[in-house]
Amino acid sequence: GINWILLISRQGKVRLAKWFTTLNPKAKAKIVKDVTQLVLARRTRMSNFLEFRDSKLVYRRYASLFFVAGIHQDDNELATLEIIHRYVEVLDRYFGNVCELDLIFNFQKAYSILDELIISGEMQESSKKSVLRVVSQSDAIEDQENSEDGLARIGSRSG
Amino acid sequence: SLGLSNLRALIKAIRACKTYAEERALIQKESAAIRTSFKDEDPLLRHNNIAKLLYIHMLGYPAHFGQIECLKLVATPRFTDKRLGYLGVMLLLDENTEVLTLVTNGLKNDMNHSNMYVVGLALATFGNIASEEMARDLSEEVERLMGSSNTYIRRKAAICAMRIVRKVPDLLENFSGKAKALLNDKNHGVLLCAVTLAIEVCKDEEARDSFRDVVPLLVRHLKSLVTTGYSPEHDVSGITDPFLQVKILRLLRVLGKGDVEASDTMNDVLAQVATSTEASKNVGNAILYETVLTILDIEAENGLRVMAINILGKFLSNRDNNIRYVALNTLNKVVTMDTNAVQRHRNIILDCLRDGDISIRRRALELSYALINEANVRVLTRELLSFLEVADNEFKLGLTTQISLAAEKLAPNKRWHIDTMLRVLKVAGNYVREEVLSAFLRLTCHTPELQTYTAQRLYSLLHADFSQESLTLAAVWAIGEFGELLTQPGGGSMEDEELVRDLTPRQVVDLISSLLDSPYANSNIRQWVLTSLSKLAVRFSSQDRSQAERIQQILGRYETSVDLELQQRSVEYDALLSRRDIREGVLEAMPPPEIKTTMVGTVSEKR
Amino acid sequence: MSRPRFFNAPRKGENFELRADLNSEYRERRSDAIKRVIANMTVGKDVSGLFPDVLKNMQTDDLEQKKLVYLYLINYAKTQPELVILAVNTFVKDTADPNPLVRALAIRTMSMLRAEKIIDYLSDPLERCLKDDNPYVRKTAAICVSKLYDIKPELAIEGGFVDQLRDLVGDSNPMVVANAVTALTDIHQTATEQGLDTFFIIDASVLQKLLIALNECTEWGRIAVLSALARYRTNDEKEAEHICERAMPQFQHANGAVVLSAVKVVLIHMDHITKPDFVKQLIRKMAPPLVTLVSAAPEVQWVALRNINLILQKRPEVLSSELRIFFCKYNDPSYVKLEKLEIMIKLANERNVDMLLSELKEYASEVDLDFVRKSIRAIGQCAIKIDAAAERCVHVLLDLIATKVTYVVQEAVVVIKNVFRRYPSQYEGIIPTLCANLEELDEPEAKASLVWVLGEYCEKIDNAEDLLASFLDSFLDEPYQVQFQILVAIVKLFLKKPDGPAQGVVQRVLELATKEADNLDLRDRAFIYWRLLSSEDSEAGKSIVLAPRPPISIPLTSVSPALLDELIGELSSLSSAYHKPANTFIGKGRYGAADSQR
Amino acid sequence: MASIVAIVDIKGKSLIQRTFRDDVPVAAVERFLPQLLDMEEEAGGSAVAPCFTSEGVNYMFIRHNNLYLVALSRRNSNAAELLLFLHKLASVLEEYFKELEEESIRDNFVIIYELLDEMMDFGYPQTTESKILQEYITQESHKLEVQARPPMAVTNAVSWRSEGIRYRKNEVFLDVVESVNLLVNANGNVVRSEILGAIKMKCYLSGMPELRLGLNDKVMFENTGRAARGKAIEMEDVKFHQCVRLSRFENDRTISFIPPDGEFELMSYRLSTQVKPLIWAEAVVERHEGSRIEFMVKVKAQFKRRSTANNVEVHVPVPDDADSPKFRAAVGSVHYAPESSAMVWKIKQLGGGKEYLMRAHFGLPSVRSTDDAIGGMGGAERRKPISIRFEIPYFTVSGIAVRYLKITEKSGYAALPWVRYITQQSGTSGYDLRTI
Repeated sequence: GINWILLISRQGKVRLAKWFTTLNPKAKAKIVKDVTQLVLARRTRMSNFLEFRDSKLVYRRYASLFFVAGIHQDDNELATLEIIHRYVEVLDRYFGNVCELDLIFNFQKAYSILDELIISGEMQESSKKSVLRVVSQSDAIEDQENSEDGLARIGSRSG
Repeated sequence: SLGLSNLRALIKAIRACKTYAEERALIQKESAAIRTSFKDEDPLLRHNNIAKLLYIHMLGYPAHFGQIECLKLVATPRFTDKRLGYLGVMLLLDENTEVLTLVTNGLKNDMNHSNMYVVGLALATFGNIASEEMARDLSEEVERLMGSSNTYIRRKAAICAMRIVRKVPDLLENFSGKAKALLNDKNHGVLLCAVTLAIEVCKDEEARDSFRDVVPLLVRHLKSLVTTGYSPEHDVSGITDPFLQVKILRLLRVLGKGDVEASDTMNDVLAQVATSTEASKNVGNAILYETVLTILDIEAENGLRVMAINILGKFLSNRDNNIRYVALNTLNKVVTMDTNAVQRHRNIILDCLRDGDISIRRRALELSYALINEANVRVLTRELLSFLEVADNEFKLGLTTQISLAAEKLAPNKRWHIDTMLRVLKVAGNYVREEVLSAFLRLTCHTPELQTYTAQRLYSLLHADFSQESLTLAAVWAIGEFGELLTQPGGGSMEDEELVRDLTPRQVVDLISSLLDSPYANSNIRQWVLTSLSKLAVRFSSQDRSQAERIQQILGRYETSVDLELQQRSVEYDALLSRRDIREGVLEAMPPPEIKTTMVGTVSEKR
Repeated sequence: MSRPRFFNAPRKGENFELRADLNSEYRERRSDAIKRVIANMTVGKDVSGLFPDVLKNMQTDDLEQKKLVYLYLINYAKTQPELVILAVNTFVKDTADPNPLVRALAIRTMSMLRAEKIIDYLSDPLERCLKDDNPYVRKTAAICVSKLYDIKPELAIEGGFVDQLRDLVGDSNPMVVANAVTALTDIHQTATEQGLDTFFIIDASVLQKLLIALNECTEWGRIAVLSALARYRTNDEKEAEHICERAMPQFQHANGAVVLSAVKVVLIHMDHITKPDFVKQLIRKMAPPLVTLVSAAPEVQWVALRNINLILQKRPEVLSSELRIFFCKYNDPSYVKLEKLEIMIKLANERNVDMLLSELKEYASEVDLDFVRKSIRAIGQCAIKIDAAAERCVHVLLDLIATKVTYVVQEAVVVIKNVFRRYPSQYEGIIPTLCANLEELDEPEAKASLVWVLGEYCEKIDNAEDLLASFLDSFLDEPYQVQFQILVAIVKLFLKKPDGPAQGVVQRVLELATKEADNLDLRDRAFIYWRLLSSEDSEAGKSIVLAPRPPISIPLTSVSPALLDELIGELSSLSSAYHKPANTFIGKGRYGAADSQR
Repeated sequence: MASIVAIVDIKGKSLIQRTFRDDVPVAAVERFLPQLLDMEEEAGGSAVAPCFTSEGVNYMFIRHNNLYLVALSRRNSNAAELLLFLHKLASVLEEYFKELEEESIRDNFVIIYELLDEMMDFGYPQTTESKILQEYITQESHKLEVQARPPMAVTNAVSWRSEGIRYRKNEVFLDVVESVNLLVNANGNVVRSEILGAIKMKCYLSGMPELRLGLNDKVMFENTGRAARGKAIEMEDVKFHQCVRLSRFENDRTISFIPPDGEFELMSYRLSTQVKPLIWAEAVVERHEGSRIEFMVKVKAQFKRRSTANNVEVHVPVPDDADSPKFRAAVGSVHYAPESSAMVWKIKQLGGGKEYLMRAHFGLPSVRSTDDAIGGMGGAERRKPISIRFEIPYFTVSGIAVRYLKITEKSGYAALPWVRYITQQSGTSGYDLRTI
């Protein structure tokens, strides 16, 4: 299974961090720091895998972002690359030509999509379409609530 | 200060910061405003504040003060608030957080919610952060949801069941039947989750046996995935649902391991996957790789095994570093079973030691250790020794250990063994385990015919370089024990130019005592030196009596030392050397230690 | 606002575009292209393929552009030596340009190219530039000689350049003198590294020139001159005095490195001065500038503190009344705090120890673990150093043990054990307090310390046998320093109480250490005890193992006297900051008998 | 001696670097930060010393905002010199671009290369006076019709002043600025105190003027055997701008110099005398874990009644996660400064001998941070001292006085010197009162 997923920009900023194993804040910060350091130093044409403490890193760069997954020692690295790619495909479809800025300003959406793809470090749905469908239906409920609410709020709080 | 109006404004403001200090100040001010605003208990502001706080948290700043507020969001009837609230709960809480217990009840309610997306949020939250206690409390809920008619809920519940089994193994029985049943599900997503759950369940031996009868079902699933034509919903580069294929292969591996019958049942399908999967893209290789791992693990037929190893051979000569990495990684598992198959690729593997990618180097190194045998020990040791000189520091300790273990086991003769160890000490004397150092000294004790040679070599190596600690310790001990061999006339008849002959006791004592003041001296080295010098006082007593007095003087320097052991040795040895009646007997040659195989445990290199 | 940006993501065929622009007929476009090339170079992209195109832009009146082309050449000359030759003519021409800035730039760059082929063309222009009317050109050319020596020493010597450099030490312009000294010192170092004789002997006449230049140079020039003065060897007391007198005013310089260099000169030449009053005066004058360095930027402060530590080892009287200045500030970086602690201990005496103790107690409750530990250790050092303060120190240590904070307790145990060894039989009353914390100890040194206490005072501790025997089950897993203490402690126990259960315990420890343990040094120790205990002379063991141990003392120096002198001579350098001889960290880092006998 | 000088960002990426000697490979710059981080981790996260060696390469570095300025060398280099050079480089770049940060480096790489080329040659520092550099390395150099030439000053004995400067009105302003470096224990004992002073000048003088400054310097009075009129002060250590003739000062304590043009710091001095804190503050703190924290802060002006302190700021540390601040002050205004985990009590004017009280109330979150919980001996804020900033015009603690400033120039003009005295306690000079 996957222990954690990090999205790190080329400038070393965290754009998403999802932890599937229980770690204290210090340990998380340390992983973020070390992984950033390691991944940013990698050159093209090197493998997409790094051994990291007792686990492995599988990473892939998409434009200005590194998508990094920390996985168990005996997990399938090549298949993990596919999972990462699947996440990117869904993001791309959802935002339409996704770029780093989309993920920055809509970070909750990036998390929501990930939650529909992976729970507890395991992939739960292999159909792109189905993931997109549930996310956009959830969005639709929100939109509706917000517009109802907006009307109510205008009524109650003028000025 | 009131803080920034909304998330967007906050993100913009953060992005406008030019320096880290500026960003930090902005965020600390904003966090304070959020904290203060929380105290107002305004539900309208809460959503906004949590959204900002979660962004702040993602950048690595504290957000513990938002935990309770997330719970409040979750408790509202609005989906929008619940969605953000659960996101916050997943990000700010984990199974060790105190307030987690306050979440359980809300989760239970939401698992029974009429809106499937609310149920989905509750399940995702449970699946990601449930503690043992929460897993027990909500086990029944999850079990029930596994039978939901909604595939969205069913698959999520299956993953949640996996978490329960992981956290509370004694609840396994409640789920194994359900898990088996779900393996018949028609929905890919549900099936994927069911296989995942089954893999977890099958970690238990009893459960595993009871699952063997699903092998034919799994084989059918797999076969149908391999043979179906293009299916748009699950296609990845021409392959149907590789994610599911990989998962099924993994479950087959668990079930085939150690069971001939199950293995036989999957033989054909594995062969089919291995031959028909397209290997030009990563996704195909991912499946091939999983297949190879399964074949290697189960009780596979010989032909199938050969097929697997051939796939790895092809991987190894692939130009893509990812594939080569995977091959090296897997060959490490094969090498113990089938060394010859791996030996064939020795040159490629050794070339990988010099690859630009540390991941490749690391795997190749591991593999080359396993390749050493009687026939190639000289060649491979030479390779590894020359690699040692350029290797990354993190590899050195492993390298010296492995070289010395191989030498111990396979040395063609003792001279070669000693020379190999001397070279290890010379090049990487700071990266040598204690066990390896002891083994070398034991070897020296048991090789009387080469003691003069060894002592001379150590003398000249030490003379040239004080900086390598293990070399220093080895030399200090060996010279202390065999010092007289260095000074006896015609001590050895070696042709080697590096050898030092015709040394005087004074010179030997000079060298050893100069270590006490060397910039590399530490407590450990000084302790060894004091014992060594005391032994030398006795070893040289017939040749040069004055050395004993000189050594007593040197010992005296440490009689007021703050270092416990140094003071004790100094005082003791000084007193002992003054007792001419007994000193020879007490310090005479030490009985050679028992010869034994070096055990390299988890002990660190320096204690 | 549209500022030109050069760091956008790489576009396909960027080099192709750049090449076209570099060859453009428009001046603006060419100059912009060069900037983009340099921008690419800055971020580490390979733009060496554009060499011929960049080269074409070398001949220009635009000084900025010329500089960029030169910069490019320096970077790629090594990989494209045959192309560099195409630049030679322009270089040579530029070294005769009417503008001194261009002349200097050309000679400076030309000597940086390090291409064998270019060097042969360097001689004439360098010769000219060393004699240039303009001091800016001369000072630049002076440094070029050391660059030349670095590439082709024989040309530098046989071409007479090193000689010319020596002449420049007498130049009328101080900046030229400083650079000539700098260059000669650099050559001297390179030659020494190669085992050659020096080309820069500082004799009395050079000395005069240096002393004259000293007051007129820039701050950096002064450092060069002072370092040369530190190398000057004299046995003449008058001359030594004179040098000190001339160096002393530099104590007032605002640049801390100038101050440290001046301190170095004075410390070295002071050794030849026998007049006690004069020495006293030098030391008195040295203190205030050293104290001021303690308020410098933290990085500089660190070097200063490391140096002060050495100076105190050589001349303990220098800062004897300046303890307070080393008190730690809340926001001092950790590395500064730790150095200050070391120095405080050196300065502790009967008069200031009370103040120091209250300060150390304050530190012991900070959050920085390392700092807390060292502070507690410092309290122990006070106790050992100053008899009169021992009792107060022990009280503070007991207070710390009472906090029950594990790492504080462990450190305190380590320290109290040393107090026992300094003042035998004075504080035995607190042994029970220590033993009460036995379970808490997991750090090797603390554990070893307590085991030592058990062995040393076993006759006063009722269940010493049981306590010591309890360590034997895990003996083989203990760190070495604990193993050694268990061994000695049990042997002592047996010698003091031979008739009880000790006999079995000692037998077991000796067997473990000789048969089971891996460490040959431990094995030797055990055999030595075994042989002693089985000696015919039944008192032999007692007379040796229990031989009286004198009270411990803290050494005044942390390095050997020879090394201390070497390091004082290197003040303000890395080796003086590390307290290690240079050979241990430069080159291959090998350091053998030959180095230690130097 | 430095082989490479580089500016590296906090992620370890080199923003710009210049090789001065080729004995250190450029790749060594990339290895800088990973090694530094390793060492910091070994040190339990504390900052590590500014020099270290790895694989035969010596690294010397300073931290500036979120940048590292690094010098690399293979020799046993002069560490103090290079660290100071890096500081100097940082200040020159700041004078050129106002802010020294990632963006300004990227936008100005051409000029930074030019500056590095002038400031260092073959690894040895050269011209580092930013005023002089600005005369021939300018941001608009390509627009100059005439090619720049090296200013005489670069190589002159007077390397800090150009010739031919003209002013219609010749004036000099002298500011005598003092601050106290003070540390007081919680029990009120002064642990350390020293006076740090500086004389700053603004010089608007034509030609090449010769200046001579007279102070009430006790040593000078003693040397010359003259009796001091009024109080004389004993400066423990004096540091001069490089324009001052040090040997003259050593001989007869005369401060004589040809000044740079414009603003500069002529000298700084230090006196270590026992000073009673000019302003005293203490805080009584009551903490109710999980709900609130209350402070009572007292401030007292302990200087003479005829003086007044302006812009007094008392910074009192508060917990990192405090909220809902409420203040009640007898005088001035208080605000919460979460960016420094403190509250700041500002008093515009505080008369000598006056004493005031302020009460503050903060909320605390019900959930404690897990980082705090592992702190061991309580939160870090507990050890943080109260710090105070203020100015007292027309007053110096030391009693230093400018007796005269003589200005002679060959054209013989008359110039007026203006002198001001002030005691100024800024954020950077330490005025710390430890808390319990």
